[in-house]
Amino acid sequence: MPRPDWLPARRTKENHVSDEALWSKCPKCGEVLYRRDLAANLFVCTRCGYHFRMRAYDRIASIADGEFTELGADVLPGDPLDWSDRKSYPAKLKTDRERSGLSESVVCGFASVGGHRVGLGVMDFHFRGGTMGQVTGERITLLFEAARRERIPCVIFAASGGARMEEGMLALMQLAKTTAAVSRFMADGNFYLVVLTDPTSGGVSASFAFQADVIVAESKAMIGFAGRRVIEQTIRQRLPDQFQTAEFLLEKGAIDMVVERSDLKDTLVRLLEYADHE
Amino acid sequence: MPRPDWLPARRTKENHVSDEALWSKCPKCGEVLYRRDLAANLFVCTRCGYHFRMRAYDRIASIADGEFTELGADVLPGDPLDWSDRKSYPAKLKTDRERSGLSESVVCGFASVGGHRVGLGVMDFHFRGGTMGQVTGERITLLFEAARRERIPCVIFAASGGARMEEGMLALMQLAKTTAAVSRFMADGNFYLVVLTDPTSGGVSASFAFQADVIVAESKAMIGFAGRRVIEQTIRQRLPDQFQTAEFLLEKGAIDMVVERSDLKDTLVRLLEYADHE
Amino acid sequence: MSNNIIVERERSLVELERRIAELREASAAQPLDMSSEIAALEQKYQQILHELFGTLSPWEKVHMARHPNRPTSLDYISRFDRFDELHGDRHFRDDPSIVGGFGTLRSRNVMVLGQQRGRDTKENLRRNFGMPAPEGYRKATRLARLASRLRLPIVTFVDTKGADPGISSEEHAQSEAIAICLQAFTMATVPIVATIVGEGGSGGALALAIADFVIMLEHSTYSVASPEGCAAILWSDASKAEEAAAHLKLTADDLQRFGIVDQILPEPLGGAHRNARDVVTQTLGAVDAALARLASLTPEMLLDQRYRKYRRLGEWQAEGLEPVRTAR
Amino acid sequence: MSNNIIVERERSLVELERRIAELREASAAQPLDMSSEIAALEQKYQQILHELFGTLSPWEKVHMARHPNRPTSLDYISRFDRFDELHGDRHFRDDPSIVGGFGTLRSRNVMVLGQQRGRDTKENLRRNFGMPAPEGYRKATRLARLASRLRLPIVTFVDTKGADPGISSEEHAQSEAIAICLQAFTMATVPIVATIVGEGGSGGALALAIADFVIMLEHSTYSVASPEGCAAILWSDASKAEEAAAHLKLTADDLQRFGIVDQILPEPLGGAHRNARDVVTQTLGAVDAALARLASLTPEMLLDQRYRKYRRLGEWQAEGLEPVRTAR
Ligand SMILES: [Zn+2]
Ligand SMILES: [Zn+2]
Repeated sequence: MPRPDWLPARRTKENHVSDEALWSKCPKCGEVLYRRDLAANLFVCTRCGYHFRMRAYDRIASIADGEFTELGADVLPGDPLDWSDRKSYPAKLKTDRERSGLSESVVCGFASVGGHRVGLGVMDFHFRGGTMGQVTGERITLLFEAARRERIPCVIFAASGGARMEEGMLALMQLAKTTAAVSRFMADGNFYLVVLTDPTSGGVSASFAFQADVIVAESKAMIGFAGRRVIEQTIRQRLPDQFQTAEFLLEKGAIDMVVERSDLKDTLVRLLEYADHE
Repeated sequence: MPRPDWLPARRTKENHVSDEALWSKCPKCGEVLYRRDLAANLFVCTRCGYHFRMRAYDRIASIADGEFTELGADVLPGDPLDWSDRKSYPAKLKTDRERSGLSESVVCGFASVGGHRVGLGVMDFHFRGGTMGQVTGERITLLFEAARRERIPCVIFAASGGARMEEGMLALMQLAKTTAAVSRFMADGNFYLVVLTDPTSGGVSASFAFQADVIVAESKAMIGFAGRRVIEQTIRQRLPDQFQTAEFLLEKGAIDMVVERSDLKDTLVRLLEYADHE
Repeated sequence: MSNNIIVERERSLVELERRIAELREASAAQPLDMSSEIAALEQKYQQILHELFGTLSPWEKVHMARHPNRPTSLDYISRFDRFDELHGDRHFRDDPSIVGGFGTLRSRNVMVLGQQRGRDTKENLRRNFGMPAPEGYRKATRLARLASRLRLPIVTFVDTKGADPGISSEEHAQSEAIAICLQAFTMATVPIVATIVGEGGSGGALALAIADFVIMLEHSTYSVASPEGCAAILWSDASKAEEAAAHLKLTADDLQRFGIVDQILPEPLGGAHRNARDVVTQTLGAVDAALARLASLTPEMLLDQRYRKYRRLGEWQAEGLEPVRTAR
Repeated sequence: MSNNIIVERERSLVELERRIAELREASAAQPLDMSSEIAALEQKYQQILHELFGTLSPWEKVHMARHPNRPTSLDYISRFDRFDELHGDRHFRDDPSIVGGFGTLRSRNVMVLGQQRGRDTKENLRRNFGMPAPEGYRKATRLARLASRLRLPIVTFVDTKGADPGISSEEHAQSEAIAICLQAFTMATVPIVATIVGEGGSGGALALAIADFVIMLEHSTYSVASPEGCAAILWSDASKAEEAAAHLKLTADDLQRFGIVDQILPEPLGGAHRNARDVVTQTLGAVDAALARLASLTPEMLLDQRYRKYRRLGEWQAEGLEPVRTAR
């Protein structure tokens, strides 16, 4: 994976955090992997093929041809509910900003993917579990609005635990807001492609993620409406491992294809070709 | 049921057939019913509620407020395949003309139903098992085209064994032709209401019958794509009695409502009110 | 036994109600004038009512919204001039936890939809406690599109803990069903008026609540998650639901302040079920008034206004906070 | 063992083919010139081929259309420049008996769809012998609509005995699935080219065959019902299928005469599978040519032309027959 100039700078904060970032242990096979090797392998375990959850800028670097022009970076989360439990919501945001190097759970902007200019939005589970707050919704909306004006396709990488509790109903309303933007974008005949990554659930899953023209999922990603724990509590029994995986959804007809991360960029480029009317 | 002036005349041929038409035996409870009483009770067994298959003009009389203006009566079946097996196709048609008093398996025209002017098409199982030939499709198409010009709703009573073998692919093409007419009619925002009666299957079921805005079925009517016998032969076991009944389809979400014949006209009038923009 | 705290509280009123009724009966049968005793008891009754229900905390409102006697969607729909229920998703099943069909409200033909919980245990089982399956949302999608084609305004009643979280719902793509339902309402070319009549739980509620005008009953709730769910998610402890309820800003007042709810309808002291008839009348009146205001808008105006309405929600620019934007 | 009469007939060729091959081998290995023997055998071979396959009856064509080695939809699709399969009805299941996705044919991006039977027993089980379930038709509907949105022409390959007649297909509303698929193709705002490559069985075939241009392979069949089904319906005797085949007018020539098929593609003597490569090349060329002719039409022109095309089929006015019209 070629590393664009801007990437190390964007990841500065992350790299500050601690030395343990240098090494990662594979949660599946236990192999200890040198972070740089892991990055070079698109964060796929070199031993067992386990797909680590990717950070937004790493994902962008792996998909964009080169430059990435960010959109909505100056739209930043506030504290509309004046929320405080163990910790105030602003304090939680601050921690996540430092830990993730992100200002919100999604990074949006424009990029070229295999020569196709697209609106690209990438969610990151490392910021508040990829939950959707007002700013997540706002950035997604800004992206679809801008892509509609330009008449270019949109590609979204979904990764989310759902709507964010600490922004209450204003978070839930982002399902409506993003749906409105996506629907207008699609009604004009623009192409919308989504990649569901591990994990995609709740409000994101039940809004823009499943509204796409073509739904791709990363291999083994957990995807569903309700969380696994919630379902197990409801039915009072353990679910089979396969349940809610990308492969399960493919069989159930919910998604178009399951792709290994190593094939992902090529697949996206191929799919984008079909909507190319130049 | 009030008997409009024109009805006895239209039924002349039927009444000529034989004396046994004076009496009907209920296939469900065995009761022997005087045909005039049966007609007065909308051809529902006065003892057990069994719904006899209705003849087209009887149905029209039971639904229309009064006058019925026929459309397409002069479009008559030919013998496009030059078909002859035990009997020539024209001979089969002749027999059915005499037996049913109809010139084809559907009667189309205009009527007022509870004060609402509608395009009304009624299929009759007594003519070639309600199969759809070229003329069936042509009359249905003429009806939807005329109703579209007038911007009035269409009500179709379906009853069919499917496409008619003796007209081969020209019969199958009626699925396409009626679909085209129905789709144009609906795309303009006109209201299309269908009543599935016993039995509705095959090509009629798989085209205009299931394209309606609202799908009503008569109680206990058998409705399906494949015939019961075909399925039983395929799976080599007997199907439960309930299978493919209107009530079964309601539970399976395929239709909007199941209605007893005695409530049918009132139901149609109520449903037509909702699409009334006068 | 109910574990609804409002129902618990109502128990303390039962004894008093019985005594008042007995006194009235005795008074009617005997020459004795007991009107002052009755008046005193009634005054006391009103006083207790005020103490118990005068001001409700968010958590109490959650229980009020879930009260087993609280009017459900069908209690409103059955008071329409007419209602003809339509069934099924046309593919798989009719889901009784969403009720929908043609209706006439004060002489206006509409398409009406509502989540429907049961009014007793048996009905609750049939209706899955008002938690819709994908088939329910697909029925709603179908009917919303039909409404657009026939130019019928859409009226919805929202009352659900949330969308069903069961195995078959996942297998039938609950996410997709809700996502497409949201799109169908967003793109409907007819006026939509939604009323939150009970519990408005998460995306499963929102799927029927995208509307040009949103009405909410005083003690209804509308929340990003159930307080129990929120507490489980944030603190892995569902028993902290009361605390979550206080945080979530799920009351009508909160939501009106946020611009999510357009009108709040007051309830009788003690909740809508204490005078269901009047509450339903008042609600239907408010729905009718909203439809009347929206009737003159063209499809284009409606779509444009609806877009701007939802576009506004959550446009937030924090002050003093620097964007995380590293040099390129 | 196959009960396909074409396969049976091919058995008589196998011995001859083996002998020719042996002679060629021997001739190559030895100095002996056996070219005249080989030529004689080959002439005999061609002669037998002609006797066996020179003219085929409708019933023989039915068996040719069902020949296990006959090129299937995927044999055509795999020869596209590119193909990216899309899966699922988004609700319930991916049906492998309909294959669909984006494709590029001679540099033109299209949406391609086809019924797919198996090429061996295992695949046949997985693909249900090419008989689609409702989920298959719903996938086709979804992709046809997507094609319209993205302005991609639609290319279909038709090859099915018919829609699946099983219990779960009935439970999932097979009729509705086909009916809506017919509507989706009827209303698609992009050019559609359909090719009948194998057996075109009834409504289950037609659901993918509403098109602006219909191509048919010489020995394919396209029928209102399978001959077996027709015989069972008319004479309650499926064994009279051969007689039914003769009546049904299911050959390419018949259908071109009726205006149902626009172009017939010749097959090699003995059927498409005897030179699949060339047949596929020729077919894709014909599809491409048809797409090129349609490319200039606007959506309005396409819809109008498609309407008139289907409108014409079966407008019939019998001569000399009086309408049954009694006095009023
Ligand atoms: Zn590993
Ligand atoms: Zn009886």
